[in-house]
Amino acid sequence: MGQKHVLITFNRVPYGSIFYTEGLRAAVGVTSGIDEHTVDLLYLGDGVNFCLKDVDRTDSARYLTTLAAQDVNLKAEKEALQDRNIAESELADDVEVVSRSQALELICKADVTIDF
Amino acid sequence: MGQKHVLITFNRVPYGSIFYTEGLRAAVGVTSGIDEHTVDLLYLGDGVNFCLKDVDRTDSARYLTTLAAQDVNLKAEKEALQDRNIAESELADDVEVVSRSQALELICKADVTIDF
Amino acid sequence: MSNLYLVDQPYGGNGVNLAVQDSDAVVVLIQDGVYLDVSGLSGAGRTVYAVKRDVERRGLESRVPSTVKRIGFDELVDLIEANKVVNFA
Amino acid sequence: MSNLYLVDQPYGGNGVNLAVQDSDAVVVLIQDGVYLDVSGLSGAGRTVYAVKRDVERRGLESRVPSTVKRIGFDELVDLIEANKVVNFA
Amino acid sequence: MATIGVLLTGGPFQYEHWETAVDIGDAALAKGHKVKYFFYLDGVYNPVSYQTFPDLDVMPKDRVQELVAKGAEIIACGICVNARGLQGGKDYVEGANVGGLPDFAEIVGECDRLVTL
Amino acid sequence: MATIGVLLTGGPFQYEHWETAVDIGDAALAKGHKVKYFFYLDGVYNPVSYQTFPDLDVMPKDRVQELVAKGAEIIACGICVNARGLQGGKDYVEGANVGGLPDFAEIVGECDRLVTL
Repeated sequence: MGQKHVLITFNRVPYGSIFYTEGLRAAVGVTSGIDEHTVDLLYLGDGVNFCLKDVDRTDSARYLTTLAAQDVNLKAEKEALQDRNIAESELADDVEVVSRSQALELICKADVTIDF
Repeated sequence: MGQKHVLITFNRVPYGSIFYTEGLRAAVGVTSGIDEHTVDLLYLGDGVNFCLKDVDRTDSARYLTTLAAQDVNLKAEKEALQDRNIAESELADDVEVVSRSQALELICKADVTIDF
Repeated sequence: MSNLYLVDQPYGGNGVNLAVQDSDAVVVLIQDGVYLDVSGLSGAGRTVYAVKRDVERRGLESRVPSTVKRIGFDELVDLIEANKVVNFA
Repeated sequence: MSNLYLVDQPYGGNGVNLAVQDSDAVVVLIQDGVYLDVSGLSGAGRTVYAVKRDVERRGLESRVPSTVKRIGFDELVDLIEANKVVNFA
Repeated sequence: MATIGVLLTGGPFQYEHWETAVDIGDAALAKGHKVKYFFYLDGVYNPVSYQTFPDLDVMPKDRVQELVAKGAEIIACGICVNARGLQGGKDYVEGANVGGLPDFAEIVGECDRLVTL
Repeated sequence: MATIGVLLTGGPFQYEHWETAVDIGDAALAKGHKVKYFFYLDGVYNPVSYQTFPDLDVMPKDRVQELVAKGAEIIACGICVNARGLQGGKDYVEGANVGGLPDFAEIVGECDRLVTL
């Protein structure tokens, strides 16, 4: 037993499957256990599409609100955004852009990783 | 009611999901009804990986045997093979290579299409 | 009666490749199909539709080109009735 | 203790991209991950493994480079025990 | 008026094919078309009647039941049903029936259009 | 001896994640490791005990039961179970239990390694 730092990666576009929102539900669940694990949320590859500001967050808002209260924001990989021609101005306010090197640092910092 | 010509396309690599074999089961099912529909099997995109001669056909052999008895072979799109650097010499004997234009003719000839 | 390509991911690209060469093709993007690059289709003169709800949910209103006509299920059913459906969804 | 990237499709490419830059990376291809192009990984000097059964079922013995070491689940478990698992499967 | 066949291979929840399949059926029935569904592979999970989720009023099985009420025909692949442990569809919503691929072959023969999701 | 946690989000049949998850568990148990599974999303379909398929002797639920017999711990997400109409896992093979995300958080805390499939 013990507190761990968990990196959760999101790799799929939103809406064709439920991973984009059920991954957030898992993030809330992981942080609210008695061990009080901490999490980072990292959007990679097609996953960065969730970070667009106009994405409908009806299903995910409550999880994001809970996570934001723990100072957990959304980190989107810069290279993935560039590959998809997504400008930073198109992203939601709670999204932080990180480089691939920074993404790698998040992996190294994490005790465990989970992918959705 | 009435006999139809059905084009079944296979679009996914074998083994990560069951579509490669359950699609063949459906092909057998469609051709053995009272209407005696006829089918073409067309492998497109990643689906052409099923046409490699060394693919394990344990799960699919009986469906392929049934279909072969009705003179149904496997048609693989040439452009998809080329994109994946798959040479014709790597393909199984029951595979016929067709061009994208011929694939399009199969679509035009079909009364209905099904994708797996 | 044209060929109506119903296109979703992950393998909708196979349908797009065919529709580019099919002078009789009409394409409808459904679900994650709205993420597909359709510039080749538009360039080849094909009419491309997208399910409005699927574009909106994903926040893609400004990213899916305006040449792609947004439709509801009502119009989608009319297209299905009027054409031969080529499934890539 | 290295970072052990467990890589499958459809989004294993995200793991490969990171592992190429991660000098402490070891990569294991599982299931459809064996279809991935790993030349970048080998070129960067990373050790790449593939689950033998997954390569064989798909008939890829001659297509997955011989630099990719085939392993069974027994060896996979040893790798999991000895390293930090980075999941992309 | 046309007969539209729908082959659904996706289950509820995980992937959203089921939702498009239902939305197309709803719209088609509203226009007076006949709609016949064949649920294949994970598609057979959709009509299980005990689905419940906190805060969700309408579950996939409710949408299936509405389709039946509006006149849609629904047949699920029995081999797929039993493979998944659903015991011949004993917990299916009313009107969702269990059959086999011959039923699908019949839908293919009857339909003017076939949509696969 | 290590404790290996496994998060499985894939169901039986349609995709093959379940098989890799079981194969890793089998191999780990044979080496004397502890293995703890959390079944999430479609992963909760795996332990349904009535699975049958012509010509197949071993079904996914049999593999799950073998894991339990060899000492693996199995907990399924109750919200996912009920969403899918599985009524609290009443038809689960023996030893496959229903819990919730707090159980997964505990597995995360306990495990030396976490594999997600």
